[in-house]
Amino acid sequence: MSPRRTETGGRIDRLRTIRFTFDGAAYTGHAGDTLASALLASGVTLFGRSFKYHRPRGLLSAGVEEPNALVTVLRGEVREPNIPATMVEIYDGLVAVSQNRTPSLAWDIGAINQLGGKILSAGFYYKTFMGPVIGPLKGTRFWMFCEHFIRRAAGLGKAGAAPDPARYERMNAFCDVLVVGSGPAGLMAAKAAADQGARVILADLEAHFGGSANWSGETIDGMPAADWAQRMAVQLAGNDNVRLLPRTTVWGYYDGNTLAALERVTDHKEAAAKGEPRQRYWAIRAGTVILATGSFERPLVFPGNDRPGVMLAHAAERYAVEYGVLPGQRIALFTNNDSAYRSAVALKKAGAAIVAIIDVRGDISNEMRRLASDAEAELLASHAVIATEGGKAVTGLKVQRFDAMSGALTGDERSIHADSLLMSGGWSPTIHLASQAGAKAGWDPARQAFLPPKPTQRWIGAGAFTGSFSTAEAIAEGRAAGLQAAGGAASSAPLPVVETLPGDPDPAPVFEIKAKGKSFVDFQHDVTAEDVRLAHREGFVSVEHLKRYTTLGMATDQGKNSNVPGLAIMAEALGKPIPEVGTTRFRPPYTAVSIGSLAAERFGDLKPERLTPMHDWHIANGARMYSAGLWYRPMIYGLPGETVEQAYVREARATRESAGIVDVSTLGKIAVQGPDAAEFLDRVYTNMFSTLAVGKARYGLMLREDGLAFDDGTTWRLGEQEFLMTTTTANAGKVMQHLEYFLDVIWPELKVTVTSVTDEWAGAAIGGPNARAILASCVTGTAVDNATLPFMGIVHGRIAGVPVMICRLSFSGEMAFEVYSGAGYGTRVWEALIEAGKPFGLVTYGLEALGTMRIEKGHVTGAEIDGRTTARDLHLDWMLSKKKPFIGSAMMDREGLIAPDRLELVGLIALDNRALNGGGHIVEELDEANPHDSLGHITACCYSPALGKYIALALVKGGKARHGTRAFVSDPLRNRFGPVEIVSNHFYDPDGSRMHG
Amino acid sequence: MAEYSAFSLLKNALAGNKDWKPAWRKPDPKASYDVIVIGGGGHGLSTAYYLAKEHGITNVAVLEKGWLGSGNVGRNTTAVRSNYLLPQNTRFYEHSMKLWENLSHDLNYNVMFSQRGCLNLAHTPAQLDDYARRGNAMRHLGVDAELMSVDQIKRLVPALDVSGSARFPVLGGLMQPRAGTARHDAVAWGYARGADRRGVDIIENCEVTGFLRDGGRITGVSTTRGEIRAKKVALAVAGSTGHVMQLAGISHMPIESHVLQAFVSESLKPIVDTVLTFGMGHFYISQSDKGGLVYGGDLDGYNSYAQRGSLPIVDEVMSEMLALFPGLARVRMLRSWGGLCDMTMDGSPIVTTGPLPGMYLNCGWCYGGFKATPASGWCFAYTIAKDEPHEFNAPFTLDRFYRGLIIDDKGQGANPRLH
Amino acid sequence: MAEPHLPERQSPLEPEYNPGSHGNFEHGVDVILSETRLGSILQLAAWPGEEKRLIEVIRKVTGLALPDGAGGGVNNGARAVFGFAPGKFTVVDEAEGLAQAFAGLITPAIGTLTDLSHGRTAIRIAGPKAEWVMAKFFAIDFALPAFPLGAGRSTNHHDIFAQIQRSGADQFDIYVFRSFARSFWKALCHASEEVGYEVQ
Amino acid sequence: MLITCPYCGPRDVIEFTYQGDGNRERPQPASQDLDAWNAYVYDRLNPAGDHNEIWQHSGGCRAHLRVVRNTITHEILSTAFARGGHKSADNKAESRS
Repeated sequence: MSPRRTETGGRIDRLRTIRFTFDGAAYTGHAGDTLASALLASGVTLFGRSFKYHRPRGLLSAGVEEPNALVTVLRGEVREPNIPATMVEIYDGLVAVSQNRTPSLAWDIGAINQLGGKILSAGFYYKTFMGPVIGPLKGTRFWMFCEHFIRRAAGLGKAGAAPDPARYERMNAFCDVLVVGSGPAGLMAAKAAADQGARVILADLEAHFGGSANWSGETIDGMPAADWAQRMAVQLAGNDNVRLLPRTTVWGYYDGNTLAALERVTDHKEAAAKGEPRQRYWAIRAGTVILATGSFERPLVFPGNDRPGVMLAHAAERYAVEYGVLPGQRIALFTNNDSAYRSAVALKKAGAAIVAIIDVRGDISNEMRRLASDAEAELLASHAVIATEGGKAVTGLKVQRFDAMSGALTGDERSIHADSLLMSGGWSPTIHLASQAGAKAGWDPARQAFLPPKPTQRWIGAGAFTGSFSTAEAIAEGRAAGLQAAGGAASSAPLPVVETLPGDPDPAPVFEIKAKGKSFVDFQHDVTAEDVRLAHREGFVSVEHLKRYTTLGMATDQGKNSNVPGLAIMAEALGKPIPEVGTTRFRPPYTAVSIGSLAAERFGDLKPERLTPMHDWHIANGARMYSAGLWYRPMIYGLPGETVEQAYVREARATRESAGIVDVSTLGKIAVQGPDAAEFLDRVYTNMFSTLAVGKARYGLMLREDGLAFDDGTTWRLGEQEFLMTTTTANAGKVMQHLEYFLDVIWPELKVTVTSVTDEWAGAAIGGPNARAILASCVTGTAVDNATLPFMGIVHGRIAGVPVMICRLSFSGEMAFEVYSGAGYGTRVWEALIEAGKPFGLVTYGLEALGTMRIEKGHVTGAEIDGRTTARDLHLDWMLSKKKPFIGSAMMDREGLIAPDRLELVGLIALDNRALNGGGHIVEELDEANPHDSLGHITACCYSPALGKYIALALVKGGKARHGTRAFVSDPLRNRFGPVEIVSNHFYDPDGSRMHG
Repeated sequence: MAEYSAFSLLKNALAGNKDWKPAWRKPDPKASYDVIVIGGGGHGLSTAYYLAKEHGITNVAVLEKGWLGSGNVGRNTTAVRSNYLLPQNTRFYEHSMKLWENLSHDLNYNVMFSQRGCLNLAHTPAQLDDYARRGNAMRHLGVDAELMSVDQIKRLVPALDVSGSARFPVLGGLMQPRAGTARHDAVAWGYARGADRRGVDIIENCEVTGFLRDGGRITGVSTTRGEIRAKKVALAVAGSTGHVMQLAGISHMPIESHVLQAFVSESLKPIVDTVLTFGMGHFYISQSDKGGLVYGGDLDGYNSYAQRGSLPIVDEVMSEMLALFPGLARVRMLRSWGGLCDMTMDGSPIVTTGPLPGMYLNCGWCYGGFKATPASGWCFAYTIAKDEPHEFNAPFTLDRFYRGLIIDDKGQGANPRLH
Repeated sequence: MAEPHLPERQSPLEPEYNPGSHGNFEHGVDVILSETRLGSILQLAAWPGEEKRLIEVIRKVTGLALPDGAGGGVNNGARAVFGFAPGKFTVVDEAEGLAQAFAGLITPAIGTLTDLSHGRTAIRIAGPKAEWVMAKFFAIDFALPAFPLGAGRSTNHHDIFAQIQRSGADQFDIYVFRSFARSFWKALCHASEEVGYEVQ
Repeated sequence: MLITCPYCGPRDVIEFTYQGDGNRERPQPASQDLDAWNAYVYDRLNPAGDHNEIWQHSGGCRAHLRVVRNTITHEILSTAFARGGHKSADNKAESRS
């Protein structure tokens, strides 16, 4: 016989049929089914293959802890691997496939690994595959050869390469009380807190609120517990101060009572609505958290406990009561505690035959004996299951008399015919979040379970989470927690009345039945009790060594099923109590969370784009854009058919011959204002700024505290107490933080404000022999002649009717001007300049030409100020004032920073007239086969139209002393070798006659 | 103790695996040793191993406050590489690489060093030039490095988004073919077993609570298992260096302790066959033999001894991951954890004699600790045995900061969280 | 010194500014997005101890009386002011030329004035789902008791720095750096699709 | 982690930038005492326990804060504007570590 749907019962909608496929076969289920319940109802028992031995596996559980029934859900090309079938709500058109099997789930060649048996014991791979010490397979080769096959055999599901079209979102939430878990404890807590007026969030990882109430068969306040739960949820939903989050797993408890949760918004739907995210990642800052996360039932460890058809007792109860599915017709139960008896009664009620209850305990209470007889089950006290029978499904089991104290098996084996074996090894509170929050769990010998630690953050526990396994306790603790969290007084009002079957919460301390055969502790990873004992034998006895050596608890269920049984077996081997083996500290996430949900709104949109005011003009006029940090800047304005080199050479040449214009809006700009602004700049820059006249600009250099070069730029004095500082594009943010730090922390007495005004101004640099004439033809309100606007002078005027500020300074080495206007007028001014430049053949140029002209001039940028160079290395020591201290002045002369073998800035000319490459190295002697003894490297290079040569800037040991000597470029990565001449970095117009005009 | 081999595996399997012996003994501490190594992590164990193997010093104790390998050797993302910019680092890490290449044989323990390469992705021409500078620097020191084109990268990692439409398109990359990954725990266990076989006492659950002194000289340690004397006391407690040095009365060090988080996904069939780094952020990824994607990013960015991370870094790392692999959005992150990094003021380590007489210091590994494990122990053992550094660790002094002899691969200055 | 009439400024949002209804609007438009295109956006900063004098100048020039306390602010439709940092205030006006109105009043003894009229872009989000959409970006509490009417906040969404003023019970004005404005606008529109949005 | 900015209120750590050990004293600008400069630039108190730190609320009001924070539990014991003075009143970090 096989599992089947019951005639009645369950919380599914039997009027709605859902169609889906599993491994290509069509199935139907009902609205409210999970993939697990729907397949089980269709008679499917084989759901997956284990990791190592590829053993056939069925459903162990009905919930989030499922280790065996992992599937891949397909949405078109997009794959979602390793999802427990128990957590997939079915929808029309759902496509799911099984994993880790070739060619099919039923016939998997990987099962050959089972023949490896004892060779493939825990950690076997550390002891072999090392290969020969000599010969072609020495070193790592033999291992890598073996590894090739091991990697292909390992792994569970397959991920896809097709980009996920779904939307993910992050939501920031704040509340007074976050309730995690919506069983009776959570519902009571949320209600009590909400009634006090607190802002409450109630989250539950299941689709429906109610937790155990949905399948316990109990009555609360005279109604079925499930109805009571539903009524509570409806009441809560009606409160403005309550947010209900179903299908939401709170997976992380971080510092400051910040919790991370994942809401599965549309995973259960055929399609998302417009703009609706697939999953929503909630970052919740909670005043108080109420942990009402319930508990997990533990498996028992005995031979054959992994055969499909062996299931946790409560899971079977859930399938029957919640989904109307019986896992078998003839059911046996194997238990060390009372809770399985309730399961037996429930399954009997749902229509199954209960063939036996096998209980390891000898003294069984009269109440349990009565339940067994209600279930019409044969009660085998002081017995244990020693084997299961069948192939890919249970057909029967063997039992033997068992002594719970000694673990001894005696007497004759007896076979019992059954198509389903349910087990209950006691219950473990779900303490993961509390453990993440920072403290160590404590072992409770009565409950045989780890109970939550004392809170290290602001949380309160309630219900089974605290080890209070009865619904009545859960209800009382839930209300008390809710009141406490919301700051309300304890209530003496009557609590809802619970009617339930009897049961003692304390199990017998029996975790394993030692009999012949493989007894699984970690189902997914195929860790057996024997593996745990092997780890003990080899000294891997602490809990972390046990986990790491055997991989126990490292599977996708994260040890939710295996943790305590594994510890118990190790404890027995060591002859120590369980807590002395150690407790696992749980870490986020509680259950695996999609990477998409964590990337959230940044999936597909990692970084914003920073655009200059003239961005659209550049695009419309054929610029090829270059991504520089977050900015986009024109690289070249190429003409049809031009290479990059042809384009920049044309742009640079035209600039030097007539005029060129470039967008410099990205330069960092910082307003430095206040009575102490000049004093502040004197401290920040290596050179003087207090002596700068109003209406003038000066080139400045900053060092870091450690004396190395930091940033450079011009700073303009716009008023007695007002400066406009410019920085390099890349360092704008760093310089701003540097200034703020000194003003706030070191020199709070200085009256200076610094404000980022990078975005306030559009900047255009126009340079070349005709630049002044172009400006003169379009600027009103000021002259731009040498007297009015000398080198480093500033004037104010108008272009195209809008105010502009013009500073005569030069990066290109030509007569040049930077024209600044309000950013909203940037394109207008730019276009006016272009128009004015037409008679002069003005070209627009990009970063490549900008770079070319700066290399020709020997100016430094970030490639040379790379955080490792000093002012001296860059021949900027003339800027180091001796009249005043400045940031870095005390540290800049330490021995390592003035050593003679430091890399220094030089120029290079390629003597073979071939292009050089950035990052090529410089050597004295060329050795193409075995390059060695690098002297330094090229920082920037170009074809210089001004010199007609391939040139470069480089940082080279010896620096100036090598001027005029020959060396070689050695660039094995690009196979570029050849002679160069080392020259001064000032290639072009070294005395600056062109820019001074 | 038995050699590990396919044969011993088979023989033991036939005997029901009943005859395997502990990988290392669990001795009680003796009253005194020639050398005490504080810290039973990768570096402490490898130091003890090489003291015994290379210098014949076997009267050695390794003291571990918790369980062996509980620090960063078991918390890292397992990458092994020697692709540094500055020659001091490259030489040292290349020495390490050479030890890695023979480590499984040397230890008779399969540390699963797999030379699947390490590829740094470049996203701008300037970055490609920067990587070329580094790659060429490696080549001039005899270390393997090559540039890869976008097409080659696409073939190597088909799941990678190399489309020009990406926010930061891939323009190429720097590959070190001999780089790769190793099984981190196996490195600790292998060294422990190797040192133990040569007579070293490995003492777990033995926390150092103070230092014994004779005048200015360190002569031993007090521990939770009593006082232990030694001629030489060597510290290999990266992550807790600040704390342990305070026990020795040194309150200030050029080090901050920071948390670095790491992540692993659920097991997948092979999809990433190398170690890959993102150039426009701080993200690196590889795939373990079990199939989990192992990845990480930036430091949390503040002092911590908590081994627990914060949420913003989690989000940042995942965002960068999907910028490279948009097909992995539905893959799930299974575990996260934090390791404590000794972050120095220049991003390079400290392996030196002193700073107190009788003391030897190995710390400041920043992100580089795992890949350094063999060379770190090898050089530290040399330094302890000879009372002077080997040329490979000679640059890694404590006073280099003060003298301006900084080894700053990233050029970030005295800002530990940026290294 | 009255400025001669100035031409209209270019909006950084232009190519992405699409008036009309978008997203899931068939089920109702739950937020309205707009660029308020203010004429003046100023930053005023007082030296420590001079805050009261600065607040008085602001009242004199704008007629807006700042309430006490960090992040306090007020909005009268055409003009608004709010504190965004210790001693620092953002003052805005629909009209251009507010900086000139302050000229001479912010003396060196009081503090500084920085004109950011071009450098910041003002985006308004209004409607019953405004808080919901804002919560997708910023890790601050937008509930009315936590973020009262008129109040200002400085915060960020990753690389994008933002000052936010609550200008209505379900209305927020967001000030972002101009160079980031288009990216932020696109993200804001994208995030609003779920609830249905209209661009005005 | 949440840090309570004295101006902005409690904010997520994502809005803050760490500026390190807050016990360091910068020598006078003209000081030639290289040891003092070295100590300031390179040496850090790095306690396992309460620590005086400087943080900038870079994603908010941009003020620098003096924060006393426990490096083991990440609990924040106090925050104040850095401008307010040189050290937090009760220099717990030094007394406890």
